[in-house]
Amino acid sequence: IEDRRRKEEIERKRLTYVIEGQEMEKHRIAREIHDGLGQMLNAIKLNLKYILEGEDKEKSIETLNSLIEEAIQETGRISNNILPSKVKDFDLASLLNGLVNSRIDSLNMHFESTEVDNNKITIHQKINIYRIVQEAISNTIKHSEAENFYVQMHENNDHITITIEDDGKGFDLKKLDDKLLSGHNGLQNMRDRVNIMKGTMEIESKAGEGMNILFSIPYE
Amino acid sequence: IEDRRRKEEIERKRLTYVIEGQEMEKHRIAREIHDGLGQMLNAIKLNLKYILEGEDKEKSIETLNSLIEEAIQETGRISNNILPSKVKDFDLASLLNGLVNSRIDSLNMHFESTEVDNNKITIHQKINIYRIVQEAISNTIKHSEAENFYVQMHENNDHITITIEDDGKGFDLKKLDDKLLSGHNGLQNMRDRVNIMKGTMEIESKAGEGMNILFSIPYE
Amino acid sequence: MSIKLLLVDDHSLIRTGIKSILKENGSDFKIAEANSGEEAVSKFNDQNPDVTIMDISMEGINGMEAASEILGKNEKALIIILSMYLDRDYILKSMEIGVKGYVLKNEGNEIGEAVRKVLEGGEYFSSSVKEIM
Ligand SMILES: Nc1ncnc2c1ncn2[C@@H]1O[C@H](COP(=O)(O)OP(=O)(O)OP(=O)(O)O)[C@@H](O)[C@H]1O
Ligand SMILES: Nc1ncnc2c1ncn2[C@@H]1O[C@H](COP(=O)(O)OP(=O)(O)OP(=O)(O)O)[C@@H](O)[C@H]1O
Ligand SMILES: [K+]
Ligand SMILES: [Mg+2]
Ligand SMILES: [Mg+2]
Ligand SMILES: [Mg+2]
Repeated sequence: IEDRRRKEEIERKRLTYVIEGQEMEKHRIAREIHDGLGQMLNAIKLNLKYILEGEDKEKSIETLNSLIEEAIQETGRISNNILPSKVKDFDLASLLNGLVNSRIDSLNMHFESTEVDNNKITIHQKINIYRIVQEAISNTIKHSEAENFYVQMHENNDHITITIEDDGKGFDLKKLDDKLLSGHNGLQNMRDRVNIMKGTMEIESKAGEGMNILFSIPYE
Repeated sequence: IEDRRRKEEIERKRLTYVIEGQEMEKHRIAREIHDGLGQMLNAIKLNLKYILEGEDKEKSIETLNSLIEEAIQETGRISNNILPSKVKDFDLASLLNGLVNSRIDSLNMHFESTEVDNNKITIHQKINIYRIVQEAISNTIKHSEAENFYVQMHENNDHITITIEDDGKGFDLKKLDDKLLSGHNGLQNMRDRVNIMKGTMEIESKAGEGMNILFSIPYE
Repeated sequence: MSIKLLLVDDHSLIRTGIKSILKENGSDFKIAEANSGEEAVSKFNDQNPDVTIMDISMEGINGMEAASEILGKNEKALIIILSMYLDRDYILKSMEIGVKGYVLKNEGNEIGEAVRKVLEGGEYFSSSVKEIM
C-alpha cells in the first residue's frame, strides 16, 4: 500500500510539473513582455518629446533609433526563448546541428546524421525532438562533467532513431523516482514526449559511466 | 484487452493535449511577439527618418507617438492573453467576479462568494482556479445554449469549494471519453488541475438538464 | 533607365519604410510589391524585376522557400533577403539557396547600397551580418 501511494504521488507530481511548470513559464513570459518590453516602450514614449526637442536633429534621431533597436532585440530574445523560429524554418538535421553547435566551453559537442526524409516529420515531432535534445544538452552541462557529447540521428524502417551520449560521471537511475518527487522532471518530460509520439526510449547510465539515451520515433 | 488499449490511448491523448497544446500556444505567442510586435517596431524604426522629416514637427511627434502607443498596447494584449496580470494583483473573489462579469450577450452570468482567506491561497491555486472557471465559461458559451450561468464560492474547513452551473442543454457524460479521444480536452484539463491541487471534483450533467461542476480544494 | 525592384514583405509599414529609404537613395527605382511568398513568385514572373528584396517570415511559404522557387526557374535572379533574423543558420541557408545579399531589417538603411552592389554582380551583407559570418 505504501508502494501504491508512492506511485500515485509520482503520477500527480508528473502532472503537476507539466501543468504548473508551463503556467510558471507563461507567468515569466507574460512578465518579460509586460514589464520588460512594455516598460521599454513606455520609456520611449515618455521621452519622445524630450528627445526630439533637442537642437541636433541628427542626434535625436540616432538616440531614438538606438532605443527602438534595443526593444527590437528584446522581442527577438523573448520570442526565441519561447520557441526558436528555426524550428519552423529548418529541417531536423540542421536544427539539431545548430543546437549541438551552440558553443559551450569545455564541452565538445558532436552531431552526425544520415539522410532523413524531412517531409515525413511533422512540426509536432520536430518540436518534441528539439526539446528532448535541448534537455539532454542542459543535463550534460549541469550534471555530467563530461568532456564529450554526441548526438547521432538515423532513419530506419520508417523510424527516426536518435542516440544521445556523454562521457561524464553518469547517474544511478534507481534514484530517478526520488529525483522526480523532489522536483526534477527533465528526464520524465523526455519520456512523456517520446510517449506521445508513440516512440520508444531507453535511458542507460551507471555512476561513472556516462549517460546514454536512445529513442526511436515512428513516422506518423 | 480492447478496454485496456483504450485506456492507454486515453492516457496518451491526455498527455498529448497538455504538452502539445502548450507547445502550439508557445508557437503562437512566439509568432505574435516576433512577427507582430517585432515587425511593428522595425517598421517604426525604418520609417523614423521619414516621419521626422516632415515640416510640421508637432505632427511628426504625434504620428510617432501613436505608433509607439500601438506597440505598447500590443505588448499589453499579448501578455494579458498569456496570463492576465490581474491574476497576480487581485484576490480570488475579484478575479472570478471579473471573469464572470465580462459581458456576454444572451447569457446572464452570476457570481456569489462568502469571505475567503486569500492569504491561504497560493498563486498556483489562483491560476488553476482561474483557468478552470475560464474553461467552464467557454464551454457554457460554446455548447450549452444556457440562459444563466452561476459561480459560487465558499470556504469550509480549510477548503475552498466552488460550484459552477448553467441551465443549458447539458451533456451525456458517458460520451466524454469519445470526446477526449477526438481532441476535446477542456473538462479533462479541469480535472487534471483539481488533481494537482489535491482537490476533488464532480461533474454532473444529463442531456436537457444543464451542467453542474463542483470542486473543492484544500488550503496547502 | 529605371531599375525594376520587387519588394516582398507581409507588413505594409515595412515596405513603406524601405521605399522611403530607397527613394532617398537617389537612384530611379520602379518598385513593385508583394505581401506573401506566393505573391512574390507570381509577381516575379509578371514583372521580371532586376532585383528582388525578400522578407523571410510570412504566412504560407517563407521567403527562403519563395527565393528558392524563383531561383529554380530563373538562375540569374538577383535576390536580397531582408530579415529580422541575425542568425548564422538563416544566413547560411539563404546563401545556399543562391541569394546575393542578406540585410537585417534593423539595418534597412543599407538597402540602397545592397541593391547597387548586387546589380554590379557582387554580394552584399549588412554590417552586423558581416560581423557574425
Ligand atoms: N547527463 C547526465 N550526467 C549525469 N547525471 C545526469 C545527467 N542527466 C541527468 N542526470 C541526473 O539525473 C537527474 C534527473 O535529471 P532531470 O533532467 O530529470 O532533472 P534535473 O536536470 O535535475 O532538473 P530539471 O531537468 O527538472 O531542471 C539529475 O538531477 C542528475 O542527477
Ligand atoms: N456547459 C456545457 N453544456 C453542454 N455541453 C457541454 C458543456 N460543457 C461541455 N459540454 C460538452 O462536453 C464536451 C467536452 O467538453 P470539453 O471542454 O472537454 O471539450 P470542448 O469544449 O468540446 O473542446 P476544448 O475544451 O478542448 O476546446 C463538449 O464537446 C460538449 O459537447
Ligand atoms: K522576417
Ligand atoms: Mg534536467
Ligand atoms: Mg471546452
Ligand atoms: Mg514578415
